[in-house]
Amino acid sequence: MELLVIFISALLINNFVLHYFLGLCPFIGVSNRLDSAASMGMAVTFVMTIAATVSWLIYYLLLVPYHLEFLEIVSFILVIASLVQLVEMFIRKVSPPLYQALGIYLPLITTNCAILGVALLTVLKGYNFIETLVFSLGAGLGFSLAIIIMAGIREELEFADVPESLKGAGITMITAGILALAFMGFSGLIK
Amino acid sequence: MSRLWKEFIKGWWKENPVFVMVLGMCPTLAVTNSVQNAIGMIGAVTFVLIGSSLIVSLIRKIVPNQVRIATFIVVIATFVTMADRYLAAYYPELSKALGPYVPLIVVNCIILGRQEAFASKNGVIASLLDALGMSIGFGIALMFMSSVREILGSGTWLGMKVLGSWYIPWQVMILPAGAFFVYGFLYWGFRAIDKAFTKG
Amino acid sequence: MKESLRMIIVLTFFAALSGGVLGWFNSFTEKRVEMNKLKELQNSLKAVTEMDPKTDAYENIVKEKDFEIYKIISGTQVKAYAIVGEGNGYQDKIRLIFGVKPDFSEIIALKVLEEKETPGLGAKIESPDYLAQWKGKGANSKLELVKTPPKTKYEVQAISGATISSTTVVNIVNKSLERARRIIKEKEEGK
Amino acid sequence: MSTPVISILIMGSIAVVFSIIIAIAYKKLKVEVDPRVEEIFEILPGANCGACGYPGCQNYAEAVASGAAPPNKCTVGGPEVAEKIAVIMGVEAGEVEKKVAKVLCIGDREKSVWSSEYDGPQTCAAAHIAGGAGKACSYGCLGFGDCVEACPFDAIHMNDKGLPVVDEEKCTGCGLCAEACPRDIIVIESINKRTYVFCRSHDTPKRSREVCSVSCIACGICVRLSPEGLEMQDNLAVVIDPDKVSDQSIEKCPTKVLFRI
Repeated sequence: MELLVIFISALLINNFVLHYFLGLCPFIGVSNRLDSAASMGMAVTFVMTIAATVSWLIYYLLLVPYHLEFLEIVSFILVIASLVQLVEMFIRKVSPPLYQALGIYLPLITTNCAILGVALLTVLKGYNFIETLVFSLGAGLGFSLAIIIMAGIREELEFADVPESLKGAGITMITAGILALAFMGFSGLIK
Repeated sequence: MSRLWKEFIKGWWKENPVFVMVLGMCPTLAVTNSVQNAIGMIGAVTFVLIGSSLIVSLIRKIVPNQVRIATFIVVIATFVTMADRYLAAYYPELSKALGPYVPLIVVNCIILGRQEAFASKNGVIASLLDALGMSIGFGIALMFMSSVREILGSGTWLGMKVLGSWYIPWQVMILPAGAFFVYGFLYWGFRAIDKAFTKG
Repeated sequence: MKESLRMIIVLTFFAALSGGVLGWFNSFTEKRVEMNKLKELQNSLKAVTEMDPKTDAYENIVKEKDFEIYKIISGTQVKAYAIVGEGNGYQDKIRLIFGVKPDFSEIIALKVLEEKETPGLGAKIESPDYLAQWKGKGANSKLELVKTPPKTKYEVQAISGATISSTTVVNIVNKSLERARRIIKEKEEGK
Repeated sequence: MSTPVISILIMGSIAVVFSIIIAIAYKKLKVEVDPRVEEIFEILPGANCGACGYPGCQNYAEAVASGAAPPNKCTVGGPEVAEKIAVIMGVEAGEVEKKVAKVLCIGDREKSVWSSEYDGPQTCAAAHIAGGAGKACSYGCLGFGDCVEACPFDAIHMNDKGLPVVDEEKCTGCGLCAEACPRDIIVIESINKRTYVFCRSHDTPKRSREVCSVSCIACGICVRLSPEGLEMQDNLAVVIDPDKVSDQSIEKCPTKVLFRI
């Protein structure tokens, strides 16, 4: 039950993009085409889950025993940066089709704040290992959901008569605001 | 001299990191619900940007290419941790309000972007001026965002009442959705003014 | 080979340097951080149990992620218990602390430690008006949520427009009180 | 041990472990990247237009290096690039025919019939969704110039009668304009193919006659006169083999939409 609450909360109520504002750079950058948005969402979910679980292990197995909690930022980011590079090499070797689909997005992910954000939040919220796994999966899927919805809207928005200066990030953000309002309707679900 | 001056002021408007380059969105939106939070964030970002620009421009020649990003990010993370610890020790309230967004300065694209694009290619003085200019640009944008949001959302500015008791706070403005709206409209205004100027 | 070696050495050097700098830096700030934490706890205890930090001592009896009990001792006498509990609100977790008289007859006061409810609605659980009604509520039986001004000391008035947040607060208090009563009773019998 | 010392050790060891793993992975997992990929990529124009059938120049370079693609697929770069790639690959460059865009509609403002007013968003895509921009023909050019916008090479422009005109000198045949056109009136064909039916209407003969004075009304005369050069496809005559289209066919076309340029 508790796990379901964590999952729903990360997916809908406290959606990473629309509530925590994490991962906005790719959210704006890769949301103009539906298919690339879907690939980006998949890549982020994948890396997020791995990064969060590995960070959890580092934090509780290495840092806590020696009271080095203050090293969390440095060690997490080091782990994430290395991990993304490893994953990229690994996928490239093992599954070229998957690399074709996700690979070009992977370098973008290192600096995606959603990844580091999920690792830091699991520590802040004091989740255990299983909870961390569920939370990061929910957060990743939440990111995918938001970016895919956004891409769907933006594809239609192309035909709208938007004022010249508002085009691009401006109209995307206002649309995201409306989306955030809509997502507020999910509040109370975890009750 | 004029070149250095140019590096310094370009971040204020022409290459404003927030409204022109659309970088560092997370803190711009997340911590601008009050002016106080915004000031805390500006301080932290300025410190990290200047500190890491200094170090990166010093070490740029000895770092091999494959681990360039990893090394830079470690340098940045070190400064971020220092800022984070400092806030936790001396401004616990602020540190709590900013939550995970201080650690997240590490992946703020403004910082890594500046190191990659500028500090790793330029000398110490130019890098410092660039960092300072970018911080000011970031600061301008954050002050705009947070002022609008706090005044409309709570009727106060930096905690001081500016709108009388007749004003019913427009609470959406301090909610996440409000951040998106305010950014969208400020972006619109910024671009429209910029256009008018370039034409004139 | 030479290249990879150089890569390893540079990265390790900077990581270790960063560890050293941060360890050194942390030794300055750590004490302040600890002190802040302590002060915060003391302030909370003071607010909910009327503890006088100069003369009274406190002891932590139970410490779990979502549940804590503190015993406030004045001289040799137990002056009050302070209980920390949490539950899912409308948007995210609500965490609160409240003090009860040692015989569990009444609640002394209640304070919200963490909430992210909707400003203007659910967030009113932090307003002095709402918190004031908690003073003197019965602690020896289940509390009930009502929509009209309370008639007995076992009734708590909900905030209009924020039923979920109000319900959560009452539920947390009920749940934690029940547990605390049981634990304290066991402890006393154990003696 | 003091905290700083442990910090140094921990951070150092994390870094050592990960950098060694990466260094090993770098060796073990290294996908033999053909040095030729780099070389080919350098030569390609880098427009990432996708005309070659690959998502971008990088992908095409990889495909060529692995032998999966012939060196002459880059229409943007033309024979020059194909030649250079072929030198790298050590094979003869195939004959690259320059391809260009052709606009298959001549129903300009004067020749087509207008049935309504339109003042929605001024793009072809939007007008197409709304059912047209007032032009009665539901197959013809909408005239808002989405193709002009799409062209990265400044090779297509609207003329004063509201039809796009291709500058064959500048056109690289990348096909972005054809993709942008919601009505599919632009085709990418060899520059040497000069004979077309300049209409894409599949309307019934009666309807075609009503909405435009220069449409294919599917009378079938041209097909009958040169059965090997043309074919009737769903109320529209289409040139199959330009060499087998007789002069007679062109002369006899009642609406004059079949001609040579």
